[in-house]
Amino acid sequence: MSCILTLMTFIPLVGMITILALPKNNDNLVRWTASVFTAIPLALAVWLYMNFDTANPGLQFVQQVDWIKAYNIQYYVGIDGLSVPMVLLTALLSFLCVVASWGIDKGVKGYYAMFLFLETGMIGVFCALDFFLFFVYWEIMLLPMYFLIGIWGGKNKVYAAIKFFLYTLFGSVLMLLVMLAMYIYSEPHTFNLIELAKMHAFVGKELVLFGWAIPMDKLFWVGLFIGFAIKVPIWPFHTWLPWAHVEAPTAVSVILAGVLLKMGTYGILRMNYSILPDATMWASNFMMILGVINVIYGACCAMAQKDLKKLVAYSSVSHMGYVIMGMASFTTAGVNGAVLQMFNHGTSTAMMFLLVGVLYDRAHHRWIVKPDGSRGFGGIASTVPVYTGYMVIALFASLGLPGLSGFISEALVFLGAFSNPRFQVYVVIGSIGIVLGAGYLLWMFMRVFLGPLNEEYANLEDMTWREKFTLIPLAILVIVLGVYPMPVLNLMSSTIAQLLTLFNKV
Amino acid sequence: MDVDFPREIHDAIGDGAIMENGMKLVLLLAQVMTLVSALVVVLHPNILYATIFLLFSFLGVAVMFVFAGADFLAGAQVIVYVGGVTILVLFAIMLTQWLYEAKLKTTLMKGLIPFIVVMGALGPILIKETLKLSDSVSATPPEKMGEFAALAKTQLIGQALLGNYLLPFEAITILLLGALVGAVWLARPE
Amino acid sequence: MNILDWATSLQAYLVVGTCLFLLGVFAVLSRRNTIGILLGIELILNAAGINFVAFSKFRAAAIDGQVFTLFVILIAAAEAAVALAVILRFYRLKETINADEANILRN
Amino acid sequence: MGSHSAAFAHSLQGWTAGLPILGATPLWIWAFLSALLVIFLLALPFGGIATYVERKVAADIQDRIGPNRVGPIGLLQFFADAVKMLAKEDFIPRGADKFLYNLAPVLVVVGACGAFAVLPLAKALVGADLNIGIFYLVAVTTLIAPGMLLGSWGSQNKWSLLGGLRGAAQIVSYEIPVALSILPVVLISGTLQIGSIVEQQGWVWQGEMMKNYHFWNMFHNPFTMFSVFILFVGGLAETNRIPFDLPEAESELVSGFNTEFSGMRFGLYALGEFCDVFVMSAMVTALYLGGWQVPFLNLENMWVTLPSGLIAIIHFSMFMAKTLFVVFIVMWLRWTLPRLRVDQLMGFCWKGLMPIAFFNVIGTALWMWIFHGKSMMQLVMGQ
Amino acid sequence: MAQQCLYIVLLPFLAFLVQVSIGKKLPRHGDFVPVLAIFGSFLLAMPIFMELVSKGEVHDTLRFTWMSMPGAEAAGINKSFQIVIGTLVNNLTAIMLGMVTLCAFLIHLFSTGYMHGEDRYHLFFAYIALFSAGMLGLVVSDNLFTFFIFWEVMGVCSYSLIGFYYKKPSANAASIKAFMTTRIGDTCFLLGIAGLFYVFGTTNFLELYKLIPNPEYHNVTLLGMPAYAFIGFMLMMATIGKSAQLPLHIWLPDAMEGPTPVSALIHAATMVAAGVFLLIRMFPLLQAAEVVLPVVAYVGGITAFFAATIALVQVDIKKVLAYSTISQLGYMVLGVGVGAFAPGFMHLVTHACFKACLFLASGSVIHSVHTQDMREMGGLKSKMPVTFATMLIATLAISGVPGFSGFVSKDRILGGVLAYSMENPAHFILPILGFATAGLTAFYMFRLMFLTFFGHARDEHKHHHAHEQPLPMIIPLIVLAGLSFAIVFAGPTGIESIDHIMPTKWFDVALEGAQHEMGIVEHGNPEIHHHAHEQALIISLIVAFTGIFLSAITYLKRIINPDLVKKLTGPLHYILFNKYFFDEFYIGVLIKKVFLSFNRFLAAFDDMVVDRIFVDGWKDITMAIKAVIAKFDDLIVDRVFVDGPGHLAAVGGWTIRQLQTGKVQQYLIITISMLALALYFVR
Repeated sequence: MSCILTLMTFIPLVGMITILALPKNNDNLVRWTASVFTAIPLALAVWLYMNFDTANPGLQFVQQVDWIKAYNIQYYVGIDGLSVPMVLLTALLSFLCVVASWGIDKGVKGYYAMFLFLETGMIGVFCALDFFLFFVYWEIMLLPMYFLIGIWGGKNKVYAAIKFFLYTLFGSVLMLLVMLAMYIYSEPHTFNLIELAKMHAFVGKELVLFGWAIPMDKLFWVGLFIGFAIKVPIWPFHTWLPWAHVEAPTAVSVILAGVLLKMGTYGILRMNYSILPDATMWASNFMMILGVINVIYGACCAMAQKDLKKLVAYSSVSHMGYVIMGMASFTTAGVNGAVLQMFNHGTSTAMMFLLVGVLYDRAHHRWIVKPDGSRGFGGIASTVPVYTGYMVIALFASLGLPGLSGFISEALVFLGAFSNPRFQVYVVIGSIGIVLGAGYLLWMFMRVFLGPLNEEYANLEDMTWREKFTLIPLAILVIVLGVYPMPVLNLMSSTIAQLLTLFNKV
Repeated sequence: MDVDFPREIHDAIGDGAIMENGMKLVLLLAQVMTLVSALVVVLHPNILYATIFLLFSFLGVAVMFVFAGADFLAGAQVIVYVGGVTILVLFAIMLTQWLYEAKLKTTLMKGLIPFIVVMGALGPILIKETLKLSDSVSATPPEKMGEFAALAKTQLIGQALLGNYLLPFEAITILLLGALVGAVWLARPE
Repeated sequence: MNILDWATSLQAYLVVGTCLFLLGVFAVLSRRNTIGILLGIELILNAAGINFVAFSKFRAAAIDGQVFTLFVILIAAAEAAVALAVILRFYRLKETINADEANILRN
Repeated sequence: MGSHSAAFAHSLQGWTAGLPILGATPLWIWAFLSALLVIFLLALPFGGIATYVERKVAADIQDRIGPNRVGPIGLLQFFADAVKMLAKEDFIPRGADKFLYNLAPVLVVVGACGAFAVLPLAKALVGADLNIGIFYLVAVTTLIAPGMLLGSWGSQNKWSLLGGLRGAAQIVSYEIPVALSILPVVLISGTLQIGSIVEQQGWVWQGEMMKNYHFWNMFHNPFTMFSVFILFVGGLAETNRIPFDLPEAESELVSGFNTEFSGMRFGLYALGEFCDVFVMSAMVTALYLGGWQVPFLNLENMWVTLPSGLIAIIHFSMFMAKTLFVVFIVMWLRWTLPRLRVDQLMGFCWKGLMPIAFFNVIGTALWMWIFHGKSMMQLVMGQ
Repeated sequence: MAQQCLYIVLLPFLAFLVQVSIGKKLPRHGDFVPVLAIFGSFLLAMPIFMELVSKGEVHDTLRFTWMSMPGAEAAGINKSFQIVIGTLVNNLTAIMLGMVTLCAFLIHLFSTGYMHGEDRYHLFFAYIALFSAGMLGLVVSDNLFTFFIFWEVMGVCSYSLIGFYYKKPSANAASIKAFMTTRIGDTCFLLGIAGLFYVFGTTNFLELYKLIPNPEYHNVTLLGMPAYAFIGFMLMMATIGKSAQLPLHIWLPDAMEGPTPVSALIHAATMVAAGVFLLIRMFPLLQAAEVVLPVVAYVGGITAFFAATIALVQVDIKKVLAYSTISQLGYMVLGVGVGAFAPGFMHLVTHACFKACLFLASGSVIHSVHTQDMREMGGLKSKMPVTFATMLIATLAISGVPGFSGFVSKDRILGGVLAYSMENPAHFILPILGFATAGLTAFYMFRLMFLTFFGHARDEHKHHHAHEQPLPMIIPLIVLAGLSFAIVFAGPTGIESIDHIMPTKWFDVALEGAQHEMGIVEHGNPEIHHHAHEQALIISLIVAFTGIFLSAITYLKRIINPDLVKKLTGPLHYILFNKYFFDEFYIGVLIKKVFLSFNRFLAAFDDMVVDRIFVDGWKDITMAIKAVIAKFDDLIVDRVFVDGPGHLAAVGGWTIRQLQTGKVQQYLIITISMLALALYFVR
């Protein structure tokens, strides 16, 4: 079943076409169809998980077909330990988001079609091993996202969508340039990421630009890094994120935070780390500093937010900082922690966004403190106990409470980064983020859920079964991985060990 | 599939032998009908009649096609022209009173200059050229014509359309679609 | 050569085609009614078709001529539809179908 | 194949070969004669008898007796009608366009009767088994549309004109689903020649021939099962039969396009219409219901050798039985269904039949591709 | 035994799961489930404890790999990384297990009475069950990583229980304050663990005990300082956070917003003591680090003294107890800091018992009179005799009256401190702080007793309704009061039946064993030690009785008018009453003025500068360039270069235009004439 990745990638596309062919007015049919077509990749993902050989650090389920032979472009897909957690996460979140979007009743067909298209792009990005193919999927993803935010978003949706689109496109352009340059300067010309990684073709060469001779690998590294940094987002390229998250509909926020952000870090690991290890080593201090800035800056900004969703958005910025820190540490625990954090942040932040969405569906606003200074909610823990229960799980997972998944990855990141003598100072500074993280989340929790009941929300409806259905799997994952993270760690550790050998030679 | 049209016709053509006189008569009559009807089309002041005679002219051409071994074309000619174009024109005329009543007769002056141009200049030259051409063309050997006649034309046309002529064929389909959509859009009510 | 034999010859086809063409041209030039012009154009297209078919049989003994005639027929159909739509439009604009009135492009 | 093309004309020539004068008569005259024969022996009586049968069927359905005065059980009624028509005054309304008024019925009859030339009445009884048979059939029946249109215009009557316009529009529109439901058959048999299409619908128990024969096209694959109904419904509309009889619509348009016609011209119209019904039914029969094929029997390949004349007669009766059954359904429907509105009619054609017909074409093509052209029957029999 | 520990931890945890999921539907809202579970834990813990008491030593471990990541061992920094976790049963564990399970069980029992009829009754039990699981897990952990995990679990339970009355804004503020403050310590703890991983590659206690003396590790540096010192300070910070030491003590008084059993269990007996327990577990490292211990000692000493001064003037009965807790914890830290880790640990255990008793008794009072303000109590002695008696015993214990447990442990700590300062005279301030605190403790504790139980009723209405509590609340009081006697911990009683169960000085024996296991070497001169202990005994007795005496003449006999004292020491009282303005400084200045303003500034910076200027600014620049180019395009490229030739053509065109009649047929005629002409010539 070597075509499983292709299947997973394109079944949602088939779903999209099917949905477009469905009759216009039967919204429920569209919803069910979309669920089915996201459930299939999920089932395949489970199969994938079962059959993934954790001991093998190399690529698995590889499929390699010539695509455009003249330029040596291949349809080359496969997964290793870096990508398999992401593929699983994508399949899971896509399915849950389809269910979570049940309440959307404006342009249902278009919405789901776009959504499925998005899933194709996402899974494709994680599976692609040809730079060209990767880039194609990367751009494919952009378009449905643009429409999903721009059409089904909130008040400032158009601004947010355009901002997201242009910003990301800017990154893509850099990536494209680097891609082409890599193709040109590799011998033989290739887009194949694995081949490029084996070649070490760019070390010691120089590229003359405007009369300056610039070390080629460092130039490429910076170009790629900015491209991915925008997606992560790494400070100071993060400002699209609050806008996009706040304006996007719930499910899209989930995907945005749960999957799209990870593409940036995944890309850095897949491209910068594998292909340009020397330049990565050269830039590691810089990355670490950015990571620390992300952690603290994001947390501080989150503390000042009055909009619940914006708070969660900035918390994503902060949490992605841990990923960068872990990656930059070059230690077993650090990089494992970073990839695990990618997965765990995907689940916990998805829960947060889903929960915020649930609240927004009921109350039609998300203010912690209303712009006029009055409190937005308050004391709703007594009216919606079940909801509060889920929120507590998500919240504590997010702030890194031991026993829930967020802790494991954060702790691994810190342990790992601290074991590298170069970065100990940064770790100490970065650890402030742990305190701040608890601060803004608990403060939010206090203002929204606790205290005297705001009578306006005395009759808030508690969770429906559909909403519970979307949250229960995530909650289970969060708890199980908090107690015993090996099921996910196992997947990646051998691949990461192999990746790290690159840096020991330096 | 070795047959084409009534055995007698391609027997005659296929063998290269003399065609039965009766059949030749039919062909001649068709040619005459074509031309006479065309003359009416050109000259009849009533546009409705002109259209009807156009129909006969088309039928005459169809018969000529049959005799030239193009039976599929003859069918297409009838379907498209008789069943399509003529009906379309008739519809246009009948549905819109003004078209019928607009009896814009060709005045003498209006007709004179074209007459001079066509009959005086273009006509003689073309006829002369045609005659010269038809003499100069070395006709295909009859046996080859026979072979050709014996071929299954429909199949050949089909193969040609999906083979050598695929691009023009597709172009035509797009043109047709475009033309029809355009026509509908043009003729839409205000 | 008697007239019946002549009727089956290439020349007969070509002459009929030419005459049809000339008649069509004459209709196009002299008709004031735009529908009349349309009819003339159909005659011209038919004339072309006859020539194609004739050469297909007598000169080439190949199918290509017929294929082209098929194309001609199809284009004629499209042309008729568009032309009639244009005439309708023209009438709405000018309240007449006199071809001479279609002179917005003058000077 | 094809050895039987124009077999009838050939056999006529053969039979008369020894006779003076007749023996020297060229083949084309025989062909012409045979065509005339078909028309006069088949079309005219059919037209006449059909009127009678229709009235009888109507009466049965409405629980009445129907024609019963002329001849036994009114059997000679159609003769009386014919006589009445012929004897009637040749009347042309004032203000009518004489040329068109005369031309129109002729076009209709030519269109309807011209189609008889290619109907495969039996294996050895075909007017002209053209290799573009079906195409010819479609082409020649289009003549009916201008006929109706011109007749209605010529009679200078607004009801007639309305009827004629409706009729023409209807025929032109429904021609498309009809043509599209002919296509599956063409796809299956790979020829336009009606003779070979019918030939292929035969049944052979065993032997090498088996793979060329796949029983009735109607049962060839699931799509053709729909196709045959589309062809039938489209044909119904093309022949202006109820529930698609809008051009005549007594209650709205008096009698539609033929209001102003009487006497023999009306007779021609009526004849044309009945012939058209017959042609349509014959088309359904030939294309989908196996034509003259006897189900599950191959008369030419049996344990006893039947005389060719007998085979021809059996084939002919088989064909007629099937065709007339279809005709009967047409009549039956007439007294069962109400008439459609114009917009419903057009909507049904363009939004209902067309997409299904397209679907059938594509479906059949896929079937042919996937199952290598085998019919369901062949698949079931494991051939 | 080590396996037994798993069940000890799991039982309350299962009770938590049961309570959270179906607790509400069970009879009595399921309160019996946690009570029985913790009782089960207690029963399981007892054999371990008894084995320690009888044999003087227990030792057992159970280990399994939790996380493992194969490393790229090619070189340098990338070691394989694995976290091995497990349980460790040694002397300290056994004592803690006995203490914790007993306290927890008693407090669970007490709660069934105290919390009866409260909203979210089942959740309360869920939380304290989870808490018990956390505390027990912490106790049995054999490594710092799981130690930290359970440490945090307790933190979150503490958070939930402080904010149990979540509709009260003050409770919420207190809970978040508690969590955040301890979180600061926790973060340092995590860094300390990270440091341990870096230096030793393990956090297993037993392995650490073996590795720490290895000189190879002494030279490792972290952030420019010796690694041991860094780790030691980080762990000290953890203790400061968790055990509410200066300057992170502010959360503990506020934590009294929670229900009183919670205060007893979490904020007096167990959780806050976990910080000290951490120091004791990691004592070898602290000792090896050298610079850390004095700092620890000063932190403890100062905390003890300052908290005691604050407790002098508080009027809220629970606040007094809270500050007393801080103060006593300060004692323990002080003890550890001066190297007297065994007395420190002993004080931990004794304190747990009598402070739990005090809290429960105060809870009983509060439950009875529905107020926490001591000014509204008084004269409850007769109304609540059992409560009074048990609380008196506990008060005597905390005040350091001989014969009670507090005396033994406190005296030993003070002895250790005195010895320490004798050896290092520079630290003379430490014993002064210690003895002063002892006196203050006696004073304010008896002040509490006098105000609450003696004198006349200051609020008749409340006094009238006061009554003795039901049995489930009384039994724990009695048991805990019983444990407040010195004989339990120290020494021959002379009664054979008891001595049979508890051999002489079982505690000291156990601690010696622990000391040996940790590889702690006794520094200093035993002569001085012995001498110091004698002196300390006398001084502490004097200060304790002085405190009690002063308290009695002030609050019982009213010979000294407390109001007069208050007036006389106006500013001092003001400062003390407002707790040295720590809260005001932290919340009002640091958090609200500095930190939140900084956050707002940063958010505004993010929005206005990073987003508006650096990102959206590109839009403006683009727009400006666009405008210029558009003008250029319009005026020059279009007008001159494009339209110019156009105008030329227009002039020419106008002339030719005259030929145009607009009649298509005329054009055609011309065309065809030309065609004919062409044909004529071409031919």
